[in-house]
Amino acid sequence: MSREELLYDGPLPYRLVADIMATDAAFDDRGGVSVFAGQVRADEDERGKVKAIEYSAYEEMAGKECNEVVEIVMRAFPDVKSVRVVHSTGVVKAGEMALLIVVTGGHRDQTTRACRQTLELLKERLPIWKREIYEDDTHRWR
Amino acid sequence: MSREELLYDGPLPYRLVADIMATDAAFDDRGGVSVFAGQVRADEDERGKVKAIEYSAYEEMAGKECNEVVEIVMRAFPDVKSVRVVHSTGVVKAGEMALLIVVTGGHRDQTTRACRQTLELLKERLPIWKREIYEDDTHRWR
Amino acid sequence: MGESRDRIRVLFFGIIAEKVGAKELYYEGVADTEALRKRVAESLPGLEKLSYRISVNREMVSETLQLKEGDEVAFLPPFAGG
Amino acid sequence: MGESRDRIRVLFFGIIAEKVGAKELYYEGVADTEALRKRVAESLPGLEKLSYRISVNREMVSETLQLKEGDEVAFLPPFAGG
Repeated sequence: MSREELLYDGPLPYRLVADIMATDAAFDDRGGVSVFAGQVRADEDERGKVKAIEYSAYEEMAGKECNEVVEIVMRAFPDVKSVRVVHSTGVVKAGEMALLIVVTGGHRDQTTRACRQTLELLKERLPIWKREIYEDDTHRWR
Repeated sequence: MSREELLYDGPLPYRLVADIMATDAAFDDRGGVSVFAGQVRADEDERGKVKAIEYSAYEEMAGKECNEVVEIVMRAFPDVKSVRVVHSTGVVKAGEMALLIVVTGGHRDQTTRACRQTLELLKERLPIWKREIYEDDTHRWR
Repeated sequence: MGESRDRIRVLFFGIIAEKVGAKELYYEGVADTEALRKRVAESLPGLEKLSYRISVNREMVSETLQLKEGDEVAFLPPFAGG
Repeated sequence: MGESRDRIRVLFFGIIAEKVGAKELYYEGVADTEALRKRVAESLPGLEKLSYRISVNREMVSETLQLKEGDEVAFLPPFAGG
């Protein structure tokens, strides 16, 4: 998985899910496809409401870490046939998609667990940062 | 969820995933979307390879059972905001999608677990049957 | 229990529909689900060897239930959706 | 340890980039990651209060590592992707 595939400028369009499934899942050995999409939530605190998040990445390292995560997951779940990850950089508004994981495999048990494990490992390991932008245009690093 | 929403004649197109996400997930309180797609696998046994499955349903009861499953899941996972289920009837070829579950909610933990629980409950409770069609056009009920 | 004149709608699914040769039949003179099982078995020898459950008006039933005019009974092989 | 003349490329991310006021700087005369931390702290008072890790050539490091010409060091605040 190259860094071009991992990072995407701006919010991820929903049709990307369909496009990736058409590419990765349309094979006769794929009984299950598990997907997770992470979206920006308009959380509220004392400062007001989050209207967007600006993501920045250490691009070269993110690509390497993502490759390693995919390798770990595919070793742990031999029934899994593919793991695809796409993450936004730049500004993503509340209600929009910023992360997409698509796992295909033979059976539901491993695709479901592999999708969750991919998500948790990416959260630990992807060198990506977010700056929450509030409705009053102030911001906060998370 | 009406029976019209649950059952779909033929293989589910991948764009349906994008369409449902655009309808159910594009809200600023949805931090997570978990999807499971079940597909027909070309399993092989002594009789040869499965080339398609023909699904039939007790339509009215399937709608009722699906509604109950969604209610159970939404009660169990209060962070979940929507659960959508679509299941094929009729002939679906190997490599094509026959079941789609889309769960939206605030956070990843509950959408992930709710999606899996929906899947397991549907397998137990949906009055749907499948007839495997082999490459030599013989069939077997499952 | 006397013979009932009530008309009961009976649905068959999956392998049972195939073996009965019908998806839907109407029965009269069946007072309860146990009597219905026996009547269906007359047209489908070997029914008792098939694995199936029964629903009445779209609810699964496990014990014998009285049947009345307008009831919808279904013979359900093991589910295989998903 | 003597002063090194090797040029080290240093990348800053997230809140550290904002506070340093740069995403990328070159340093000379830093023999190892510990010396580099001190040099960066000169232009960013309070660095030691920020939570961060260091990578060298895109690998996380936890102990002090010698630096040489062409190395790429990055100051990484806690990750927040996903």
